[in-house]
Amino acid sequence: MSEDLLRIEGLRTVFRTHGGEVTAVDGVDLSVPRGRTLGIVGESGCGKSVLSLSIMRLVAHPGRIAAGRVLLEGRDLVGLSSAEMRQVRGSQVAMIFQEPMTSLNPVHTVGFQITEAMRAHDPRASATELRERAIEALNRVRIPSPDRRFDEYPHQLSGGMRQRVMIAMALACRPKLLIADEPTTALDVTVQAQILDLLRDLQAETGMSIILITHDLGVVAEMADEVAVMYAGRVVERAEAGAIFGDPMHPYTLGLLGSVPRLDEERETLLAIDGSVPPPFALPKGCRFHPRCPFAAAECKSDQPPLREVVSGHSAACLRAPVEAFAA
Amino acid sequence: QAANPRNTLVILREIDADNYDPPRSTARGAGEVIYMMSDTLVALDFDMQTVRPLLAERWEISPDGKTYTFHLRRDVTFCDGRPMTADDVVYSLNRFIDPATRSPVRWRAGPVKEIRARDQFTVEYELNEPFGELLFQLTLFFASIVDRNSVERLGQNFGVQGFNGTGPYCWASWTPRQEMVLTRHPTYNWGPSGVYQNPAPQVDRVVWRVTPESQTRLAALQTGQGDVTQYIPYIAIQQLRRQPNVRMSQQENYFWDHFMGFKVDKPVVSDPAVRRAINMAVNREAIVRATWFGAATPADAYLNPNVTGFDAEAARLVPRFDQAGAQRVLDEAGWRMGPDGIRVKDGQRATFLVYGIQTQAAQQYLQSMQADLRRIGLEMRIQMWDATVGWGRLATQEFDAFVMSYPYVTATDAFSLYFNSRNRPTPNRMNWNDPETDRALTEAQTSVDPAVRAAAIARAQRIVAENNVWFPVAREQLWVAASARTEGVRAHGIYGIALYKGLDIRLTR
Amino acid sequence: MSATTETEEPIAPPRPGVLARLIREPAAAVSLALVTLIIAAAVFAPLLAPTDPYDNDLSLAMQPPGSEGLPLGADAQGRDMITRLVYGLRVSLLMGFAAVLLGGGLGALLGFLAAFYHRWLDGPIMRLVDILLSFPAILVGLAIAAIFGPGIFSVVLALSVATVPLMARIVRGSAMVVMRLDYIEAARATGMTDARLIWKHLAPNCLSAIFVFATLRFGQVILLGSALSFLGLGAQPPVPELGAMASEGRNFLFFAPHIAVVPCVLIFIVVLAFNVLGDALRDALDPRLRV
Amino acid sequence: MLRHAIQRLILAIPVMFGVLLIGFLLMQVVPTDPATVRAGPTATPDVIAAIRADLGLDEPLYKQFALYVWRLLHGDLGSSIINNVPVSQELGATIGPTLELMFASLFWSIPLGILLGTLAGYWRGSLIDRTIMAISVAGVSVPVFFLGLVLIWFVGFQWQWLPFTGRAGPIWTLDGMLSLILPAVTLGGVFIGPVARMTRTAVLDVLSADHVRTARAKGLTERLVVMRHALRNALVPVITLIGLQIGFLLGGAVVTETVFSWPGVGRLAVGAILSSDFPMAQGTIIVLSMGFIVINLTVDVLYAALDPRIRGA
Amino acid sequence: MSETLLEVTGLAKHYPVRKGLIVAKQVGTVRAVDGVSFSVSRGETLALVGESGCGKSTTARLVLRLIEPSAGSIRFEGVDVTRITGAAQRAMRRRMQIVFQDPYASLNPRLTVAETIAEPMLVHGIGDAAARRKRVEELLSLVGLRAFHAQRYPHEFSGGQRQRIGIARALSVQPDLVVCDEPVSALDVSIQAQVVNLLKDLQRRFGLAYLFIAHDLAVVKHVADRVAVMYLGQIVEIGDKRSLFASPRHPYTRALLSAIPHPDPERRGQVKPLGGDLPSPLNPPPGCRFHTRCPFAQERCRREVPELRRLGPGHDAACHFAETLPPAGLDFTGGLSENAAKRLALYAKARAA
Ligand SMILES: Nc1ncnc2c1ncn2[C@@H]1O[C@H](COP(=O)(O)OP(=O)(O)OP(=O)(O)O)[C@@H](O)[C@H]1O
Ligand SMILES: Nc1ncnc2c1ncn2[C@@H]1O[C@H](COP(=O)(O)OP(=O)(O)OP(=O)(O)O)[C@@H](O)[C@H]1O
Ligand SMILES: [Mg+2]
Ligand SMILES: [Mg+2]
Repeated sequence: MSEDLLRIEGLRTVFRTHGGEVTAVDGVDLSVPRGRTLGIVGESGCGKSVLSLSIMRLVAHPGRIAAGRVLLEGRDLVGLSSAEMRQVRGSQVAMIFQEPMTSLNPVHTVGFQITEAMRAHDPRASATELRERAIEALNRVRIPSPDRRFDEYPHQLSGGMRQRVMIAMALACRPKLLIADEPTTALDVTVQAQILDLLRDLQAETGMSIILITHDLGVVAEMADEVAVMYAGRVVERAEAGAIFGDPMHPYTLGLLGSVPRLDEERETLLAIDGSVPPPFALPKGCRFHPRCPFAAAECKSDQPPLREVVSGHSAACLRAPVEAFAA
Repeated sequence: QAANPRNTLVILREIDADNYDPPRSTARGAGEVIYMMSDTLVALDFDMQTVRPLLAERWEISPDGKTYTFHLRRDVTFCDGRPMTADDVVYSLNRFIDPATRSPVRWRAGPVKEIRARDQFTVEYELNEPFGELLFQLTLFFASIVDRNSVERLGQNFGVQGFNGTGPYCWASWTPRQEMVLTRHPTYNWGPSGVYQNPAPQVDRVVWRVTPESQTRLAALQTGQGDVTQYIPYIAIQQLRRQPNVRMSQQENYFWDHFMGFKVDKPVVSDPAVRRAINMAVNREAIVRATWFGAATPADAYLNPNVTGFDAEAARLVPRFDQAGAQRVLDEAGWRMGPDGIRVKDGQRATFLVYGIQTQAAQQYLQSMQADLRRIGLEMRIQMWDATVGWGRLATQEFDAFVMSYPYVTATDAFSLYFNSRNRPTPNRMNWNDPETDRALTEAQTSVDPAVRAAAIARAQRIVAENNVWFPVAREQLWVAASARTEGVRAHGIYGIALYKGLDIRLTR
Repeated sequence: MSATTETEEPIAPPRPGVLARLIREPAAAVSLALVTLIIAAAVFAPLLAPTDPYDNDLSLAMQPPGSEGLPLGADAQGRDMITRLVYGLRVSLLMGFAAVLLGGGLGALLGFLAAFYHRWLDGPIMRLVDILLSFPAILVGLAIAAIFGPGIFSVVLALSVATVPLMARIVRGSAMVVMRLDYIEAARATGMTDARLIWKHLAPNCLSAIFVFATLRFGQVILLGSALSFLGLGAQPPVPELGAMASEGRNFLFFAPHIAVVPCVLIFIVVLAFNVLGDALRDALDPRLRV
Repeated sequence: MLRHAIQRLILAIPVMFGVLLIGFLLMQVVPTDPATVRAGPTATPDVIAAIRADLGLDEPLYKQFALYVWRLLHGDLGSSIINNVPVSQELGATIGPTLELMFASLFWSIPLGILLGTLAGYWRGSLIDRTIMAISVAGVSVPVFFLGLVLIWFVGFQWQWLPFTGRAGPIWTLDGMLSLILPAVTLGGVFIGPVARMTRTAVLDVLSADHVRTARAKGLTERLVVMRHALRNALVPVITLIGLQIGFLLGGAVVTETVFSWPGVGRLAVGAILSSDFPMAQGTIIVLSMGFIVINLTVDVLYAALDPRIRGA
Repeated sequence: MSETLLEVTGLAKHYPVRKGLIVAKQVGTVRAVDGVSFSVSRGETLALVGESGCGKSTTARLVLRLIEPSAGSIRFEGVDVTRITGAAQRAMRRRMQIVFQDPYASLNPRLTVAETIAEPMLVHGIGDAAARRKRVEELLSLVGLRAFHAQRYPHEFSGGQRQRIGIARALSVQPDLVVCDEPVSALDVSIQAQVVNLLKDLQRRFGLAYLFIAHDLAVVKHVADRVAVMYLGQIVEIGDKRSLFASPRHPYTRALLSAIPHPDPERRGQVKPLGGDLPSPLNPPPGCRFHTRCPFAQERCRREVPELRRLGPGHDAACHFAETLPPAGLDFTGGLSENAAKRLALYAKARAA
């Protein structure tokens, strides 16, 4: 398709802890095309949130970006001054978070928080104008009677409603890229469906790109154009959505697919992955998945597999992909 | 640095009094102010001996010593401007001795038969029997003359919410425990001649400020936040004498003694041997130095040698410091050392409880005594009380010994107060009940012959000293410190009060 | 059957113990050492003190620090300051321990009851706590001294009383959080008695809150006790108690400052040590800060 | 808002009643008989009996309490048994200076404490944080009287900069203001520590909250993030804790008043208790704890003003 | 399979909402659970699904009598457990155990794994110390942990391992019924699969009955025999798994099913959101509680409360128009792509090896 809006190259984010430095995101390369949705899946702790915060340069102390570039339309965000970065946040890249309950400030009205985002990037706008724009934004995210909600506090809204306020706030300045970090994980399926529907409509309306982070393969399949699968801080597989589900390469992706119970299929036992995700301070040498991988061979224990294109447009970080070649 | 306004004299003191009604308060803190707000018939000179005219310009004593006739000044007015007459004097003195007033020191007025006004300016004071002390007693502030109308108007609140006297200064306001403000009595010019150079007050306003912290008081004086104080930490006296910005004044004729009294009918201390041993075991010299830092003399006798009626022979009966001797006395009396270092006799541990009014000096010397007594196997337990509660406590029989300090004028004054059996339980808190002593005291008070009086009081002193009813501690000195801008401050010391009428005090800045 | 096998891997690294986490911070390590030292000094006072705490030598009165044989000088009675300090420490710590133990114990009990029998007891207990809380510690001290007369007993009683509502609040707060956790329900589902439930499941999990508060409170209690002594309501002479010593010494502040300053500094060090330890404990026990 | 305030006020009534009751009972268990204190050292039993009847001490306890509350509601707190001055009069004279002292100490210590705490929380782990925290922990550990004496010694005595004995006048006069400085510095000095520490903890909590991350993601400046989102939210717990710490401040005020001869309620209370002046002691204790309740009430209302979640409920 | 183990009828839990200061007036009632009836047979899994706040956990706690019901009866093997107390209740507790959602909150951090697992036995006086120790070892290996884990503390375990410990604790007293309150919701998919497999395995081996609470219909479809769908404190549909998934009769069940995104991009866009939010249980709508969000709602739904009606063998629903609703239009066909299925088979083979 068209050229990429965002390119991430060799991004590495580390945390200083008492036990030494911990690498949460380790050499991630990704790209997000204009107007499209990149889904990032992976289990808890694999570095999805840290990755998204790194893009926004919001990784809090004691974390820092140790290496890599984050190019937004060719401009490296990592090198920007903090004032320049502030200009980017909210107006070019916006973000919504997993917990709609805590992501809004409980002591300010919803309207104040939305107008605040607008004012930050348009200091000259008048109060009435801001109010109008905020009400319009609330309207856009399909909040009923927005002018009444404008003066309400977050605790007076339901979870789904709050998440919509978050979206309205994020889209207040019409960003080019929206990062949604598990926007529906805390919500019920019915509300999740509403939010996903809304995001899709808004994307069609504004042409923005979306990075959608989730651990739910169903959500990815529903929303993403491209998918990256993360494991222990690294991208292990990357392809168009159809290819990931139709032609999974990496044993971890396979394991995930086998683990989810499906409505469209019945199996006596689920195909689970043995063991669990290694914590970032106890990463195995070689391929990080090898202790849990049924296909692991000797070289997997020593060599870190690079993300390589196995078939065109479909990369996997596995020495033994596709697995049928090695299954004997 | 805020200096006080010109013509306002700030006097610093340690504690406030509970009220300022002359007959109802015995506190030195009350007397300090009452002396400035009112006058007595007669005044006491700085020599502590000579009685001078004040409201009475002269007086006569009948030959039988029973009737005193006072001739009053005619120019005296109260603060509210009303002239003072004999009626006021009679009213005030009768109020003092009236049982309804409940004055704790009523006896100081002597065995009164009648006090009456002969005419507008003459008062007759008639006694049932002679009372050689009377004039001395009438110099004390309890016998101050106050305005009858004010007393009747204010009732219980006289001296609390207001006051009206003939003194050099007048009541302006009182904030209890904080501050008392007096203003100059404009027409006052009847100050006791011969005592003060100037018969009229020199300062416009006097502020009595309560500053309980001793170091604060000291610092306040040195920084000019206060002008005068007699409540100087003892430790500071020597140093202040060398300070150029502070003027020190001492009263040499000052009788204010500290002592410990034993309840002679309580276990342990009822044993004369124990009392004697205590007298021998305590290193008086050392504890007085450590407590008063040279501002007091060790009391090696029951009375000050300079006081009228002092008996040197009795003084020799007070044991000297001799720790080994004290041990011996106790051993001989059958007090054996117990396993915990405390002696025991017939199952009775040698322990006794001492009560005292909380003062820094008492706390200091009691601890020292405690350590000394421990060395000879006596345990002394200390319980200190705040002044307001303490006096009540000291009237009980809960304790075995007590410490106290007191002012006196003569030997007879002091001994009659404490050793008369009629004065049990207070002020004779020792429960000293000896007919021989009583007889000697009566004779000393009532005999018209000075030689007989002297012999009688000497006898009383010897009896008491032989029995070691007290442990005399120290004779305190009186010092007043004044800031550089204050002139004419001279320590007086009547009833322990340094400023007395404060007439000569001037402010230069 | 693969579902019932677990691959060989301890998932969390061996977590450093509370102690290990404590001593990682230099300030905390120092405070822990100091607290240990302070307690040891108090316990072994008779061995450490060069002289008898009640024996005086008036000829040495107010000797300044550094005089011969008196590294910290002597007090107004000529008693060795070091002796007085270690014994004073003993009395002060004992006072603090007694108050924190008594008041804290009762407060903790109230807190547990209020949280556990929330329906019936929470209201009454918390109103009582509110009332108690309305009497600041110094006031309680004043009132109790008025009743029982000044002395250590009064101080301990007052400080205990003043500790009760605070501890009750802390414990209730933390117990309410624990009560909402599933393991309490799980334990209840096994059918155990309330007493066992409180003792085995509720109380141990509130311990860290209790412990942190107790250390912090301990410092405060020492400070309050010394303030009461300063006002003349605390320990009576010649009992050595740090606050009482400072109070006695203040009469000589301009002449022999060490008599007041040295006990004050010791109070300061003790309270500081317990405060820092309490803070460090809080950090070490804070689950959010766990690695 | 107003509703909330009224609710809190109503809730405070039983607490106030409890305080009254305890204040009353406390003085009943005192072993000293007020009548003997008033009667003085030389009283006879019949005098004491008369005084007992006068003071109503022969009535049953509940009647005495009812009478006490009844009189209290009419502004009558009884009179000092030592000098017969109405307690309310003494309280009236001393409450002003105490309020002055408390107000002046809070006036500088709370803003400064909050500022320091915010700085420390924001730069967590830095040298600034460590310095501020060291100072505030030290501040919490200094005995009030020690701080006061040290200030007197240096500022008042050695350098002679400021007066330190008593109150030279009301706060609006220059002399009054000057004489207030040292006591207020002393009392406030020991309060900064707790405020700074509480603020730091609260700010830390809030800074790690999701909504602060949201605020940053909007592109707000750090100043706005800290002021509007961190500090504003942190104030809620800080204010509550400050309310609780007021008791501590009251205690400090008692000591400070003694050290500086400040004519306040605290010193009156100490004096009254030491001298077994029961009505006075009772009055001061009740007034001080009522003050505490009122302050906490204010805090509660403030709390609601700051936190809409509470306002709504 | 047919012997009824647990029978719940008309179970209700109402929480009074009080307002007022001194005298708290009751101003309303939260109808957390409002007349729920179901039964669980020996060895069977009944799943309870529904949106957050619909009363699933409350039902679970009621069944275990951790809270007292406001109305209704709970019969365990025919005995009404709402009436028993004391020893009988303790004995009953042995037969019913619970597994919780949050693996971090459900274990007492101060107890070792061995103590945690042995405690129910201790409380019920089963065996001596040695016997209990042996049993703990057995249980550990049963849930896939090692004997050396016994002396460790919960914080040393991962979420999945903790959930296993919780299961071991529940099994220690050999219960007949285990109430699982969202036992896998907090777990990662890979771990979730492990635990689901373990639960099914244990059921097979010990003939356990589960009351399995979940909100993920896919998981439910995998583990349950029968499914009950809850909405606002009431069961709106209950039935055999196959029949319920094949032909859901209640509009809410349909809405739930159609809101689930499938892990299959081919079928993207089929997700149909249900409008509106769950109403507050404090103020449930009159008539049919679902009418505010129901696309088929009619006047009657606003007035009349629909009863749970038998619509087919073992399949009940509470909708006035259950028979006349248009076809659900749900499409569950598809499954894994060929390539993926092939590789998964390889994966399974390699893993088993
Ligand atoms: N402040 C921190 N200090 C140390 N390590 C951290 C910190 N924040 C995150 N990490 C580490 O970074 C790793 C990635 O965390 P991240 O939050 O990105 O995971 P995630 O994929 O978003 O998981 P989830 O699905 O639970 O949100 C984690 O393993 C975590 O241990
Ligand atoms: N103690 C209580 N007091 C008042 N209301 C309560 C109480 N406990 C639960 N509720 C209410 O009862 C309703 C049902 O709660 P319950 O916990 O059973 O829901 P749930 O279906 O388990 O939800 P989730 O999926 O979020 O766990 C909720 O609306 C809740 O607010
Ligand atoms: Mg995340
Ligand atoms: Mg639940």
